[in-house]
Amino acid sequence: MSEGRYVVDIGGAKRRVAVAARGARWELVLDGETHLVEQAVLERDEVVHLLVDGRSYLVDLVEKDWKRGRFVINFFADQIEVRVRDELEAVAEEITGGRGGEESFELRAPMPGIVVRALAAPGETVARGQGLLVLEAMKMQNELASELDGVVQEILVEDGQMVDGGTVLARVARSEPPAGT
Amino acid sequence: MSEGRYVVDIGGAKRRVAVAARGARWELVLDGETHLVEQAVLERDEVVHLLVDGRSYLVDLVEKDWKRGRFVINFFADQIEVRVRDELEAVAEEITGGRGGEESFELRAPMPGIVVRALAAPGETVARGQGLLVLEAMKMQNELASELDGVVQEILVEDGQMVDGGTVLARVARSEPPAGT
Amino acid sequence: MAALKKVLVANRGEIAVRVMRTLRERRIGSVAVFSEVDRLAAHVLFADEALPLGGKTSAESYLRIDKIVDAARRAGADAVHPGYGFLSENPSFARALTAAGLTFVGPPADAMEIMGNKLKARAKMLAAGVRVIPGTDGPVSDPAEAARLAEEIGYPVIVKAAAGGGGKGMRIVRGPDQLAAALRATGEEAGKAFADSAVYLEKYIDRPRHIEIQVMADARGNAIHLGERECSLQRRHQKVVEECPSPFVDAAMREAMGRMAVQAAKAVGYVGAGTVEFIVDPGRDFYFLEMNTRLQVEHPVTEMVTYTDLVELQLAAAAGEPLPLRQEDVRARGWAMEFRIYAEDPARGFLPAAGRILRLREPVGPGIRHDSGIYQGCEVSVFYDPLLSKLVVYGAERGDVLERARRAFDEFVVAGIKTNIPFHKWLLAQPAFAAGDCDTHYIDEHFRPELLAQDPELPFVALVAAALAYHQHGRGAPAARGEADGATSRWRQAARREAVMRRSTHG
Amino acid sequence: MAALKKVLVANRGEIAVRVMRTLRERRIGSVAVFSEVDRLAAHVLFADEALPLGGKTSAESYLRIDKIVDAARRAGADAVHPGYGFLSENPSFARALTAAGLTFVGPPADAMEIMGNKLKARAKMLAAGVRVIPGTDGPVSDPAEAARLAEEIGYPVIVKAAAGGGGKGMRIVRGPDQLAAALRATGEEAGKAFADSAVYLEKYIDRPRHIEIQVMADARGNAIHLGERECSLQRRHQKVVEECPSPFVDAAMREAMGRMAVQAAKAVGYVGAGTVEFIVDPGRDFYFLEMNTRLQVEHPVTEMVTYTDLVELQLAAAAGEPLPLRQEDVRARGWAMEFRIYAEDPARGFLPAAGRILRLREPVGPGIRHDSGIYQGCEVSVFYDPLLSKLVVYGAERGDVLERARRAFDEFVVAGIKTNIPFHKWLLAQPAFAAGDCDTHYIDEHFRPELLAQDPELPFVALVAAALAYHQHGRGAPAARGEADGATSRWRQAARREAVMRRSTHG
Repeated sequence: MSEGRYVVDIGGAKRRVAVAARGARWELVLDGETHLVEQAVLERDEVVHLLVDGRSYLVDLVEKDWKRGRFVINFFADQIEVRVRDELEAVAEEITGGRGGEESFELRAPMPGIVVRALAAPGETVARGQGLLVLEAMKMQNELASELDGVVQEILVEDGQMVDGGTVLARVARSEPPAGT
Repeated sequence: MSEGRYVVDIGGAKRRVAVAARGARWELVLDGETHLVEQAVLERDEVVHLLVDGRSYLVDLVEKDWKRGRFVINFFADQIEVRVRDELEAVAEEITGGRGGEESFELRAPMPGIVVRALAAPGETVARGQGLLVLEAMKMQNELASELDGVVQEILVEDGQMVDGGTVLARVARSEPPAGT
Repeated sequence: MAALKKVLVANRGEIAVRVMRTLRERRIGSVAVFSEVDRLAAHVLFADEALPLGGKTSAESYLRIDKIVDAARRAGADAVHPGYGFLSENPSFARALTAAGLTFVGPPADAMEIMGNKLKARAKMLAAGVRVIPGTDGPVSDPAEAARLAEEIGYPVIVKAAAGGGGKGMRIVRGPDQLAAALRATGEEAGKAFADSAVYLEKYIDRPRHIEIQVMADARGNAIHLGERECSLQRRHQKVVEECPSPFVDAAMREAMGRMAVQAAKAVGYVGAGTVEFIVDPGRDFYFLEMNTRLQVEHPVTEMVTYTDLVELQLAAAAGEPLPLRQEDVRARGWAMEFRIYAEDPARGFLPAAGRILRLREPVGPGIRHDSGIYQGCEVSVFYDPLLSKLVVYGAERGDVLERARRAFDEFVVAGIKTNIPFHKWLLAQPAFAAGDCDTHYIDEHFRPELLAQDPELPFVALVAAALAYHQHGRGAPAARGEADGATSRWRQAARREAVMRRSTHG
Repeated sequence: MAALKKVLVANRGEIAVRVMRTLRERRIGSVAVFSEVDRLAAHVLFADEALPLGGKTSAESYLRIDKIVDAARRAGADAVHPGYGFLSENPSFARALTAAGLTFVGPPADAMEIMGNKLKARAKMLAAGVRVIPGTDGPVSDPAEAARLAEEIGYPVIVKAAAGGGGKGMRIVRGPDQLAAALRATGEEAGKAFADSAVYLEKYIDRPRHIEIQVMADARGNAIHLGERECSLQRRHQKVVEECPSPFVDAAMREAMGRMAVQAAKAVGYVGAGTVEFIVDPGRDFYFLEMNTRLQVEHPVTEMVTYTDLVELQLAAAAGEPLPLRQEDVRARGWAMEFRIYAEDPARGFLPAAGRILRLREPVGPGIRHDSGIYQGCEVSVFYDPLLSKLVVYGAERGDVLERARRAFDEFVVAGIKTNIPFHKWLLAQPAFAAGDCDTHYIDEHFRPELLAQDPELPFVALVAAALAYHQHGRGAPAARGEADGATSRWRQAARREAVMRRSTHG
């Protein structure tokens, strides 16, 4: 029975997922909710049919980067980018302050959306994982977090502003980790 | 400029084809007639588009046995089996009496058809390549030949008879090759 | 009865998908059920939700009333659409659903029961003044009595063994002089074959046509008909092509048949969509044959010509709504034909075919509706009916439809399994078919496998394709020499890159 | 003129394929031409024959009269169908074909020439009694003269720079007090922008509708109309959805517009299929705008409602045959809508998209006609119009069509390139569109990219799919650890076997 725990970045949000085999099915625990998933492959690496709690979904895996855990998933006429990491790896990233030795962090809009509000102001000290701003996209509000412990240098957008995917929204400069960790 | 000469078994007939590259096109000489072919690949090993003397054909390669040169080709709702051999190899087979050391040859209908007439009678001596009977299939009359030098043992069908693909039509027993070859 | 919110479709294949399309248009949730074999069947992929029934055979899955009622309950469906076949004409199924508080999208169980029994149906129709095929209503043994009855019925008559069926134990009698001998011979034969020598008489219809009338009734006593379908083109009693209107039926006949069909439906308190089948003799006399108490396979030809959605009308009737159409609102326009696409090999006695559909390119464009239960890459199993899809072609005139159908088959690509497409191509080339002049015997009398024409260009095209492929990649290929085994997968990886390159260097 | 035997289609994409379908139905050979980029385009695969034109851009290929005439000669074609766009409204092309002894499937060059020139067309229409938009027939400079003319035309009027275009150099004037200032300002602006300060006046239509009439004429002086098409839904003057009939047009208006359209066609000696475009004000007054001397993109909605094949009628007209329909034979039934599917990203200002279509699942079933120029695996290039296909939806009533269209988009899968499908989904959710109540400004005024709704289930579904895929095959996968690089191709090879196995062990 293979099991795994992952951190998934999707739509600007970070979700925790546990996957465990249950016979020929899979059990997914997502933010405390359990889903029973039956997966069937139409074309391996390309087309997958899922029955999630009995609901039927035909999904195309348009782009796959197995090493980095980066996928682009197509569902009807919509696409979305997903990044999956092992939880241990994600924790390791947290310990090293994320993104290894990078000295600054640029918060980018993961997709087009509307800036709902900033959660931090320039000059403010933020911890890794702390929300920098809220972006509304796909009718959902997503809190976008800093990936560094640091100081907010700039908030580059205004509340209510419409932004394209990829737009830089804010910058955080690294603060030195406390000695001893 | 790669060139090749092949013997092709199709629909019970044996055709000789020469293939030569002509820039990005191919020149095929088939029974003395020259065709200019432009080939474009939609899905390699699967789907090929051909412009043969300007005529447009979309062809599916349903089965491929590259080593033995055996293909099943689909064109709209029809399929046909094709066997391609290097001419040298075919000639070598001729010299050794075809099909290596086999002692007898069963002529099988390569597809469903109607027996038009037998060309040889039991007891008759035939040479390899000599016609044994004529089968009408796909609106074409095809002469089916012996693959052995030998003696006709049986003609198992009658004129006008409808036969399935794979039906044994005649048997030829090997005669010893003349000494010295 | 409240509007439906979620409907379980107790079927598979093209009809399940077709029903779900209407459900989706009407914003009703759709629930599929599937056997083990059908995990990746088209209807499972299409549905909003899907529940496994387990089992492989129909008897273990789609025919299991208990499993389907349970699935409907679990899914929270409020109704079940049975499609055609399987449980669609099973009164016990309808009753089990009702008992479970679920709506059956079909007629009342009692109506199904009567129409499902030939003797009961005949009696009921006779009582309702519906014209049934003349015959004795019970066994006949006395030759004098038989002679009198045969006179009454009118020659030719057919002597049938009461216990017979499937064409066995019957004799056609064309005049009084043959009757006694036929009675004796059929009786003896029946005694031997069925251990029951009882025989009866029925009018024999020479060169019959099979024409049916679509009816639709609501739960408030309203019933209408939606014209006829010509279903005479059959192969061993299996319909293969249907059309609407029938080239054989004129307005007066349509009106008369329609009226009689509505009469039949009303006589059994029918609700929903049903089809009254008639046998028609060459002199245009028609007789009630049976009533199919479900949606027919061939319902799309009626839809195309009458601008209706019969599944939508079924759902409305099941929800207790009044018929949205009066008889005078039903107007036909144009012509439609349905060609059933079966997984079978017409060159080998229509042997059912199974396997994976490796390539599928479906005809589209003007005047084409393809109701399909397959997709490229799907498996066609041996467990169920070999009907893959229905090619429905329509246009202004019958002649347009025939040309369009020919065009549609000329762009239809199926690789990997055998289908009856070559048979349809043969049929479209027959003058009798083009003239609309085929009775129910036509195919069995005229079709022979050797008449199937392969595409005349096939051998040439295949030769060119194979020779080029082998030249480039086969054993003898200059580029591939010595690497034949591993080559295939490398080529596959390189296919995309190379295809792009070719396109920019060729041409 | 003899019946046509082989026709070259001087176009690409969906229209080339659509024309070839009719050619095939009429047993006429089809010849495609293609640019270097289009070696594997859908129309090349579909045609009986295909000839390369060379070149990549339109100017190097599909717009080259010499190359196309040469190709038609080499192929032995007897006629050329131009489709729409490209050379379809180019009188020189028609003349070059005639000079080469080839039939042009279109109107006489002279008719095209007149209709291709706004001033000539206006004069001709005025002379023929066709109602054109009121305005001055030449430049106006004197304010008093302008005031008199504006009174005559009726306010609001629009002051336009004679040399202007594309929305530049124009001012709306709603009353006499604003006129002098507007004349002065527009003249100055025009002088700067176009080095020509001449201005003229035209009636300004507030909240106009764009409605067009399909006409068809033979070479014997007969002309009919086939009703209207509503084309008001435009994005920056680009039509995106068309329908037939128009929800705005009643029988009397249809009759009046149709009569005027036939009048316009007859005035220029028109032959074949043409479209007379009208601008319609909210008070239902309509004015001749222009005549398109070719088949329109949106012709299918007329075909679905009138049961005609406009390409067939074009071919008959080109062959010199008389019109097979009289005006009274044209009867409309039902409702049809066309949704243009473009390769463009509605979330980013409708930026044209290009790339490979990795996955394509097209809507089918009842009431759907998909005229497509794409297939799964094809490349969409940046060189030509981004129109990929046209989803034509039809049914008995407009409401049915809207629900069916929603259903169709709910089963439409396109992966690999961006399309405007999300835009159509937005449009279908707008009450004004559902009510048939949109003028030509509607989209530009109401659409904003942030209103596009992704499928609400997308993030959840994508998360589940990605997490499972990564769990099984990604870097951390128990089964794949240490073999991440080579794994993909092995999985691919094993896919078929495993899919089969899974199916028999699951569910």
